[in-house]
Amino acid sequence: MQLTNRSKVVTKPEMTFVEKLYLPAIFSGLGITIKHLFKKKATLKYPEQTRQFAPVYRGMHVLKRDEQGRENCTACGLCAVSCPAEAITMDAAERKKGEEGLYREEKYAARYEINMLRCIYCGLCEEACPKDAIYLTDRIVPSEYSRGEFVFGKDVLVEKVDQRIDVSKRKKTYTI
Amino acid sequence: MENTVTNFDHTSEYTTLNLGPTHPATHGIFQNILTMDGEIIVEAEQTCGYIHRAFEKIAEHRPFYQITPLTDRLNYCSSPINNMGWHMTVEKLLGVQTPKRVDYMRIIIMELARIADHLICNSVIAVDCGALTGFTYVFQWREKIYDIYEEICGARLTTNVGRIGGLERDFSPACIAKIREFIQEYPKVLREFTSLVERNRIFMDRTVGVGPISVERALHYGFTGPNLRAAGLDYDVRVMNPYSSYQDFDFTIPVGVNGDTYDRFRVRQEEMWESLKLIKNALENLPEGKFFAEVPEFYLPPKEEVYKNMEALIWHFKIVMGETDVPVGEVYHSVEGGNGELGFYLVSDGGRAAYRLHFRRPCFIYYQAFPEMIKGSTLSDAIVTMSSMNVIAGELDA
Amino acid sequence: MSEVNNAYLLKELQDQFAAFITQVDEPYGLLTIELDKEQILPVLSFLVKHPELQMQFLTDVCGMHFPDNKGKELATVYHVHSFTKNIRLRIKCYMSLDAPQIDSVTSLFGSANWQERETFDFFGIEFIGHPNLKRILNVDEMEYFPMRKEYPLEDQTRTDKDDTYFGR
Amino acid sequence: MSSQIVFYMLAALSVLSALFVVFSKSPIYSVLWLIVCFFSIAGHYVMLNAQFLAIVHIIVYAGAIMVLMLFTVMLLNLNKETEPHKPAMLKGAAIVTGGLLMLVLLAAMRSVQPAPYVAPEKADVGFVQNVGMKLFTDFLLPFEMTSVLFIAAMIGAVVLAKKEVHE
Amino acid sequence: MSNIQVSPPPPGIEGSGFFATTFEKAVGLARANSIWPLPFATSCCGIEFMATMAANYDLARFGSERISFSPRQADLLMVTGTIAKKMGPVLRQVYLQMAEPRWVIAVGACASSGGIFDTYSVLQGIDKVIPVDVYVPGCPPRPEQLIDGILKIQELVKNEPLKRRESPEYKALLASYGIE
Amino acid sequence: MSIVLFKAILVVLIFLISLGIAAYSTYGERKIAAFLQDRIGPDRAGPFGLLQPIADGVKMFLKEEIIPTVSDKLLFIAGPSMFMLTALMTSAVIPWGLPLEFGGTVYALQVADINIGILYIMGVVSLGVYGIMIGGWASNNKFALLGAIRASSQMISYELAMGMSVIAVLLMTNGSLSLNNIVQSQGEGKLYGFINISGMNWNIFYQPVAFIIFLVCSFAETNRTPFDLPESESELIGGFHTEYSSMKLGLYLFGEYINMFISSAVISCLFLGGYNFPGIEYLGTVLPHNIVSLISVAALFGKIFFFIFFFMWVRWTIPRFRYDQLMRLGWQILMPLAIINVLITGGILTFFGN
Amino acid sequence: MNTITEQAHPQNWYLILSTILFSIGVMGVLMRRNALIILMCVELMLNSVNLLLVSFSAYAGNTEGQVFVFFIMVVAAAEVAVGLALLVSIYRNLASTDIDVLNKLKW
Repeated sequence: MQLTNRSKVVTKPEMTFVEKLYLPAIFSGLGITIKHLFKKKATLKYPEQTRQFAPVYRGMHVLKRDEQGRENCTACGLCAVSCPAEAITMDAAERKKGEEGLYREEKYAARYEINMLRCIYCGLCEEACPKDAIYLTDRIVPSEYSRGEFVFGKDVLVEKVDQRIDVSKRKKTYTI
Repeated sequence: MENTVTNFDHTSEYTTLNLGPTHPATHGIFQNILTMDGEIIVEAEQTCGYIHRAFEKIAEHRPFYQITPLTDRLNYCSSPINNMGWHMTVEKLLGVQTPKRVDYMRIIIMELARIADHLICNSVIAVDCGALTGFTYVFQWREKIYDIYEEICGARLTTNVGRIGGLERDFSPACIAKIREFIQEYPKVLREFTSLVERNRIFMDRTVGVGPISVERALHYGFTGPNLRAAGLDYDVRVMNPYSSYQDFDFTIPVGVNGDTYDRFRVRQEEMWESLKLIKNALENLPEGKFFAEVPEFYLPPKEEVYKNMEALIWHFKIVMGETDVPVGEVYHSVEGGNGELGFYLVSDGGRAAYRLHFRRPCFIYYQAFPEMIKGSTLSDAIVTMSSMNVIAGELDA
Repeated sequence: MSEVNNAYLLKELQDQFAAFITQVDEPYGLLTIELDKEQILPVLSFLVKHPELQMQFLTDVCGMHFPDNKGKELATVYHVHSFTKNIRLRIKCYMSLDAPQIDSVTSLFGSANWQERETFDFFGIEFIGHPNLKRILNVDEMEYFPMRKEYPLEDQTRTDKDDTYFGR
Repeated sequence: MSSQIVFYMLAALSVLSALFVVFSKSPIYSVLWLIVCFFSIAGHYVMLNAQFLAIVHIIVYAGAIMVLMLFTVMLLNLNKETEPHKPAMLKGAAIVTGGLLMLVLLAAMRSVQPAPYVAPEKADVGFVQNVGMKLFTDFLLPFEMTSVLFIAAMIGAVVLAKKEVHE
Repeated sequence: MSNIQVSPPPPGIEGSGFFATTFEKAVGLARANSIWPLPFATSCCGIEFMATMAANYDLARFGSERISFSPRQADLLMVTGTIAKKMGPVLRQVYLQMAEPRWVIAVGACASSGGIFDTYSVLQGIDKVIPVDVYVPGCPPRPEQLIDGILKIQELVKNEPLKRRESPEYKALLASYGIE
Repeated sequence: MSIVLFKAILVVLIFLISLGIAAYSTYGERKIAAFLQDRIGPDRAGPFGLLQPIADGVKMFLKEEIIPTVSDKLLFIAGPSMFMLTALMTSAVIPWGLPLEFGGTVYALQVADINIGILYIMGVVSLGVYGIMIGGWASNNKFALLGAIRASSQMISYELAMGMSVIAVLLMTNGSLSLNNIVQSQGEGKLYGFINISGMNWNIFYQPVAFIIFLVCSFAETNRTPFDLPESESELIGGFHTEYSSMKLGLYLFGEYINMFISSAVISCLFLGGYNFPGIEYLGTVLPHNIVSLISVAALFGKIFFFIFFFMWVRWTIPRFRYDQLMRLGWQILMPLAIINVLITGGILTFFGN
Repeated sequence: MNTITEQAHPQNWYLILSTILFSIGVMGVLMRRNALIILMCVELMLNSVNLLLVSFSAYAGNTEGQVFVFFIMVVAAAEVAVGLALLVSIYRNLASTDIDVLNKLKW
């Protein structure tokens, strides 16, 4: 049965006499493998060498601060809503007087936790964030011995004032 | 492997062998209970559901855009195809027309995924035949595909690439360079892999005539994709019901004759070449334009707009919260997945989540034919047949 | 010979089974009919044997649950496809929750076997004449049909999640 | 003197292992004990200057025949549980009969005066060359006959073991 | 055995964890460099495990390329992928069949916590049925993360006292999972 | 130094060398596999991963021994022991080099120069299957049993072709079954009667077919790819050693490498002139005898290492056979080929003389 | 090994040993019901005869005895092959190797 005129039979199960002899194919195979013996190895010696990830790589999250070092997050909860794994939990709090240097908006996340074991690093929270606050980075989340250590709080997630994480390359460009 | 105690039924000379759920050849988890007469399989019965994750139930509770990560995990060897299939289903429901550029980019991504999928399948056939080295050669190039994905979307395997209405970002120059490098270099590797196994008599003896299925039986069992084409029927969703501008491209559909393992292997090999051609064509003819369709109800506005523009912010909130209006209706859309016709049957009641979403998983449907295909052959044949059918547990159980 | 399209298909079906087709629709170009559930086997075998249509490929079988649709709570949806004419048809058969029974189509399509088992597993729709109707994806001991709308999605045994934060 | 000790040890081993063959509960142990017994007999052969025969004995018996036996035991999965047993009375009777036979034979042997030891003409009686020479000159016809026997046995075995196709 | 009297250790520093003797260190080092994994590959993470085995990341460097599918021979159970409730007992069975000392690594979100699949059919973390030594996050984790996990396990193996597997704490841990 | 003491030292030395080579073959296997596959292989245990075998050994020794409750305990332990025993026994008749000479006494570098050396090897090899069969059966596991059955039938079948191919070689060497004689005869005379390179009169030049058959059969006898059906990972998990853990598994794995070592040695002795190397006579005239002996030992080991490498090289290149194809190859191709080879060799020797 | 030693013990010893082995074989044949073990006992009996023949050959200083052993081995091998084939086919039909089950000529 033929449905289109674009089909082409590609299989040829009959063997020629030479192919039936086993040895030619075996020797050509041996030739290929021995060539690889002398080739440069493809292996990355991981813990010693590391690899540049793509700038858009979706690794561990970061909660950004703005230029003045204030937290961007306003605890709107969009990231938590958009998370298919329901890994983000947060408690919002009103910014008090005198905290303007800490939080950019009037509301902020008093508690912001991501369960890194639940997280599937899909990047939807990053997309959902209307406040330029949460980004995934090209850092990888280290493995741990116990399950409890994977609930990352603000102490880990919020970037340090003196150790900014550059996410400029992940920002989308909408060149039209 | 479970501790299988030899208990012979003395009334018959058959033994029962549990292949799986964690047998090395099952590549994923499903079980085959084989009734064997020595090395010959007399009867086989499969059990699946060992990684049933209730996709369809989850889909009823999540907004549309959150289904994409789920589809990643269907056939995880070629997740982008699933992603795209899902996006196109929703676009069909919404009546969105995507720009050509999106279509072409999607084709590039999907065909890369097809190569990755077939590559795993074929190298695993070789591994199950005992030739392990070819696997490592081609896997280096699968790694390159991963690199390309990483450049496109930021993940390697479970890509979550694309959005409803387009792609989430444009191809970066680095990405295009990587694709070009791939097109350039990959043929060499594929040729090397081919010459390592394809015409080797040991390999051919292991695969020719093994696990054959006729077109009639294949159709009866709902085969699609490379496995059906290996049986000789040139059914390809890309040609029959073109989606994503596949009609713009000319490519041949490789078909087999006997539907045996060797034919499946060959068809997949050739499809990789065709995919390569498609990628090349699509990349050369990549039109200029936007990488998303004009659907403010579904495609997130640019971030800069959101920060500044109130209207964009409202749309943004609505989309993320899943509060935009969705037409009521039902739609079936299928794409040519790595293993065959991957269908999405979506019933929408206008709510934020699908009322019902059913995945037509090709693996799940054609794996039923396995007992018939291996009856009377040896254990080794069964294993090679299984890997050549490319049963992906994630897709099997959903 | 008229061109094979949805209209032709519908006409052919109406000629034979007009009394049993309760509703006809064409969402997104795919002819959809609602069929009396008793007639599923005759209709499908008619389609398979039809010389012109040759709808020999059963694409998909799935179940559906409409808890508010009294008397027609459950549905089985069939997608059939004719490769030669490249035309698809969707058939829906509704049934009540009290008697969720429908004829099995395994005699026509081998591919229906597992799909019907899956539907049984998810919705509890019993397929009469199915060779081996038992649960396929879930554990055999499961006592309910998880895809019905009244059952929750979430696992209740998890420890690292607090539902109060996810008010869904 | 040392050769006597060796003889005693080998003899004890062969008798004991032979007894184990008969009295083992599980067939697989019987097979293994028989292999031990064959090894001890091969040891006797070596002591009797028949090295070639000893090694052939090992190759043929231990290497082929007993592997076949073991193979059958495994294939049929004969083990302790499936081992049929005769009633104790019959067993006793068998032991008595065997014992009596042994007594009679031993009594008969006692009076036998074997020919005195003759030193062989050549020192290497048991070596390949001599056995081969004998085999291919004086015993050529019987030797060829054995090959016919072998063929017959092979064909017979294949025919017997081949499964009838039940139609 | 002999008439050598074993003098009691000085008070306060007895117990597992202390007294990692040189011998123990050597053994730990040897074990750490010869971890044979049993890839309990169920889904996506399994593919990433394959990638880790393949040329680009080469798990062999850590002495772990001899993957042994027989649980008897494996040292490390790598649960890579979703474990459904149907699979739970099988996983447990495999764990029981492994010979001591054995380690378990839960690779990826699904194995560690159920991940995205908070559903009726998925086990919410394999630590519900077997004890887990190392969790590797990610869905699926990249090979780098997998190797990190293996390195973590190696660290654990290196510092494990020989007696740990006979200690009451360990027995109690197993007992809490209803093993033995 | 008495001969007995020397022999004792030699035996111990050979055992140690066998074990050492087997241990480092595992390392070699992993490294070679890695290199053939564009990988690096073990490199973190010691410099270049050289301590890898030691790490494996220590780990295995200290791993828990599991004897399945349903298995036959005695046989379960006997299996690997027998496998190891038979693997080590073969080395007794291999001439490792030219004899050494100390103070006028000649010390042959061979444990026992028995006049039926080849037959001895065949005999011991044929016993090798017991270890696998018993182990596989005692495990009481279906995969193990299948592996054991495959192993036994495969080894019996290939022994025949192997023996037949050896016969052709034996015809070449005036019918002596002593390995020492066979090796010596390859060091004398001219190649094809006219090429005069001392120590190059190797059997491989006269018996290429027998060489290939023997090589293939030794692959089968050592259960290496493409004949590794008894333990094929993708089909039988571990085959006959599926249920084994700790050092009992170690014995099986070790035994396999020792088998490989020994069969490489046998191949070298039978076909590649053993310890002979080109120019051996010339070196004998310029260097002290004992030095030449040591060089000859090195030559033999060089050949052995090449074959071990070859074994590994093939393993990482070729797919494996199916059970019935393996049987067909053994009985329908190799067997007739070997017989025809014997007939042709015999005919040539009869009609054209030596 | 190349030196032949004067046989240190009289040939009677071999006679007695062979007799004992033979009797054990007979006993086994009579005692056991498993056809396979009976076959093995027959092998044992054949081997006791072999031993005797070799000893005669050694003590008489000629090779004929060994040649006969050779023939006996051939016969034994043939016997085992056919015997086991029979056994397997019997087992297939009766699922037993008990000779008492074989008391009927047809099944």
